[in-house]
Amino acid sequence: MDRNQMKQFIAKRVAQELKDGDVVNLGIGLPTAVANYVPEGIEVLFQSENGFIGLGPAPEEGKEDKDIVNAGGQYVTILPGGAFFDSATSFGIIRGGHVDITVLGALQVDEEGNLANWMIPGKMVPGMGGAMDLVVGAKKVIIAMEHTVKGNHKILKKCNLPLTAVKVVDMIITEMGVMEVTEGGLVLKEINPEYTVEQVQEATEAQLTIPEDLK
Amino acid sequence: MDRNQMKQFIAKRVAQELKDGDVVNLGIGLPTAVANYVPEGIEVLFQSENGFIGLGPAPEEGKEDKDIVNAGGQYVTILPGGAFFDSATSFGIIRGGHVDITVLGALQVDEEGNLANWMIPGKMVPGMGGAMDLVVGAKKVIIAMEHTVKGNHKILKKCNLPLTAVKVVDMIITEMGVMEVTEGGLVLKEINPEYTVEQVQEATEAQLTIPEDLK
Amino acid sequence: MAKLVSIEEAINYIEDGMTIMVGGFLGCGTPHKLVDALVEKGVKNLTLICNDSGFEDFGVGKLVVNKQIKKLIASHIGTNRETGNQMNSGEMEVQLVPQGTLAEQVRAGGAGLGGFLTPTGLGTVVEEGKEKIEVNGKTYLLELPLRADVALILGHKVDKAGNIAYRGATRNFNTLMATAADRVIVEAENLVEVGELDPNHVVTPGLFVDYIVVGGDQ
Amino acid sequence: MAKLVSIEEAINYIEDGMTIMVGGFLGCGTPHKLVDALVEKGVKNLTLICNDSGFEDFGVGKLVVNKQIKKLIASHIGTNRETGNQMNSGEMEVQLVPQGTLAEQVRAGGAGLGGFLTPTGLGTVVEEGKEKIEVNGKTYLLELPLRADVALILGHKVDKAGNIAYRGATRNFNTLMATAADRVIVEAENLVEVGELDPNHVVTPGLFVDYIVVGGDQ
Repeated sequence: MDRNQMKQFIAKRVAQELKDGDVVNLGIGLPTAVANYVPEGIEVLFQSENGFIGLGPAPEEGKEDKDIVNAGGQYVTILPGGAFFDSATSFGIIRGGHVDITVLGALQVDEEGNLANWMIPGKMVPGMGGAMDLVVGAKKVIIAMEHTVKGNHKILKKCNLPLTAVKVVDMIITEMGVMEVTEGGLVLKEINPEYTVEQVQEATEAQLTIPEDLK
Repeated sequence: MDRNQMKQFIAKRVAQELKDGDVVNLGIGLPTAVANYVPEGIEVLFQSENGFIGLGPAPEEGKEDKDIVNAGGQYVTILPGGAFFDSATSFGIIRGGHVDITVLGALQVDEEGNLANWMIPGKMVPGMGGAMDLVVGAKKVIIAMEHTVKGNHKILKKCNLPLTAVKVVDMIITEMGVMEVTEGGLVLKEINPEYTVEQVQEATEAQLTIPEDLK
Repeated sequence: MAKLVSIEEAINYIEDGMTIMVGGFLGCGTPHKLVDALVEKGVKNLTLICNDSGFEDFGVGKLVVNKQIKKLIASHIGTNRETGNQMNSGEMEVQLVPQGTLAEQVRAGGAGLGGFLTPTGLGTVVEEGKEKIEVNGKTYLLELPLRADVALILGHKVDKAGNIAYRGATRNFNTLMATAADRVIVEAENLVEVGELDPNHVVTPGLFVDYIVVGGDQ
Repeated sequence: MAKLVSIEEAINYIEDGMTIMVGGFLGCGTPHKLVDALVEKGVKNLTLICNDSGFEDFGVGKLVVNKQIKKLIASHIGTNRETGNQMNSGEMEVQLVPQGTLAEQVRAGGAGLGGFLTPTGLGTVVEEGKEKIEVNGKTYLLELPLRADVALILGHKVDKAGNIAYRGATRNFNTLMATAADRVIVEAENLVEVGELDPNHVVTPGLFVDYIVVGGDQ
């Protein structure tokens, strides 16, 4: 798989987690692609934290509306049945537990479910935007990312970058497999048959528990 | 003056305090009558804490609208340029200092500007409704009431009924005159020429300061 | 995702001992048909959170008269003599809350806030048992969020996805309560198709709503 | 009461060293004509409260590029390289705030609240210097309100009494900032007569607005 295929592979697997009626917030980048793979027969509502629910696909060329953009500033559309609101309402929805699933990328995530995805000291400080609220407020937090970065571990025993939040991650989905964060650490629930358990463990600093029913 | 004339007299005097552009909230009862005496050339916006600004007069008979009532539950109207909102917004307006003047009745008020107007233990407990927020949030709090009740003092050295709020009253307007609450206690700013200073003081438990420029 | 159900099915989600919120202000904006159905069903020992206790024969006051309320949390009870009677006799517990604080408590409950600081009620009986916090030299009361098992609200135009547009002064606590209960039931004065409401005019997004019942004119 | 003024007059209310709020989210809903006029006027040492710092050539980012900002309070600065540069060089102080917290801080500033408790930011650098308060066994951060001297906001339809109806995703911080500044200036994409806006569709009541400027299409 090249990197683009990898991203689509991950996004597709994340989409399997969506249930009918879910309110879903997708982060910028890879997570945005999840919207392309919503399983048939499943209807979900995408929330855009800059102020609406019912986020639809990008508009046709020439039909862009300056007042309808997503949280990344890109032109999007609103579907019938959608609604606009202000930022306090938007984060009331997020913090108040009304978002069922949020899907975000990560710089690091660890076996306790801690997440670091908003800054690298001295290097990159884009700011946390809505991420800190999203991971604290959403009922289920899925991290969707490539398993390693330039050969370095991203799934750690303990994050060493500034945290986005403490003990919030529920699930990590990468090109190698699906991991769940449990009281006892990370459990490898599914593995991509292109890899061996040993390869996945080697690419992971945290100790993975391998259940008998590994798929 | 009979009691009804007295009320109109007080309401009329309160209305002299309104300035062009003021946002005003009137309590139930006597204060409601203030709306009938807004001086010519002055435009004020009346707020109804149950959820709108631009409160207009009672509708013609047969034109009542079940969805447009005031905080006392009576049918009213909304004027052009008005707006509806929910209770959190309504009290954001009130608590946030966006109401210029509130006019309320009182059971007791004292020389420190303390106010009691929401319950008589063991007797009458209607509840505070929006009064506690109004007197804390409005820029100017005017108490409009009859000077005494059945011959008993209402303007006291110290309130002895459960308080609505502490040190919030700016002005007291009765049929006898206009009193301002100052650091040094109550100052009688205006007197109704039908009464003598001695009569007003006698009807008032708190000590009144009589300024040289008493009108 | 909002589901269209009968009033009977909706009311079945309310059981003895639950905490419920009911929208409305002296009956204006109250979901009267849901209240009537609740009176008919007769569940007891409810904790009721509402702006006021309505009138004896109008609004949530009927629930008080029917002795279904164990505890009432409201800002005003002066228009329903039966509330005062049951409070004085000890039959019903009544907690009186400043209206702005009550609105903000419900909002906080729906918005995932742990509480808020308000100057309202300082130096009065309202402060009893509450933490005082000083910020920049000013003292505030720490007020805590409120949530309910079920919220009953009224919408003027409701689409089949649960989006709500209100009319007039009926929003009051309805918009707030829609966010702060495990189950939210809206009584629709007018049920419309998805897409009929302008997304700029929706006040309560359908994501908050669990059940829609058709109320019709009141 | 809202007053119709020229952009020049409106901008004259902003002076060196003031704290200003500007609505918008990556430029969507930003009052661009007011921002341009502020760039032209060139007042300095401003504290800017905004969701983000826009782009170098779009939105409030222009104020950063023009070195008018002494301190920035925002949730996201990743789309404007100049913000990072000035932050790293120490020319500009940047305070990064979680977006939901920032929204709520502005709301609290406008609603007379002394602060609020949020779980967001716990266990991160965001909690530094802040009071932690436990409520029902859960820990929260106490976050304080924000206010400004002047707020610059954008309205889609604004009547001459200052009532505002927004369009699309442009509400974002505009509705909140309208409540939280000593002077509120709205740039009207479309100015309409009093009475043309349905009172059910007004989102920001005119009582919050001090000055209206005619912005026209952007």
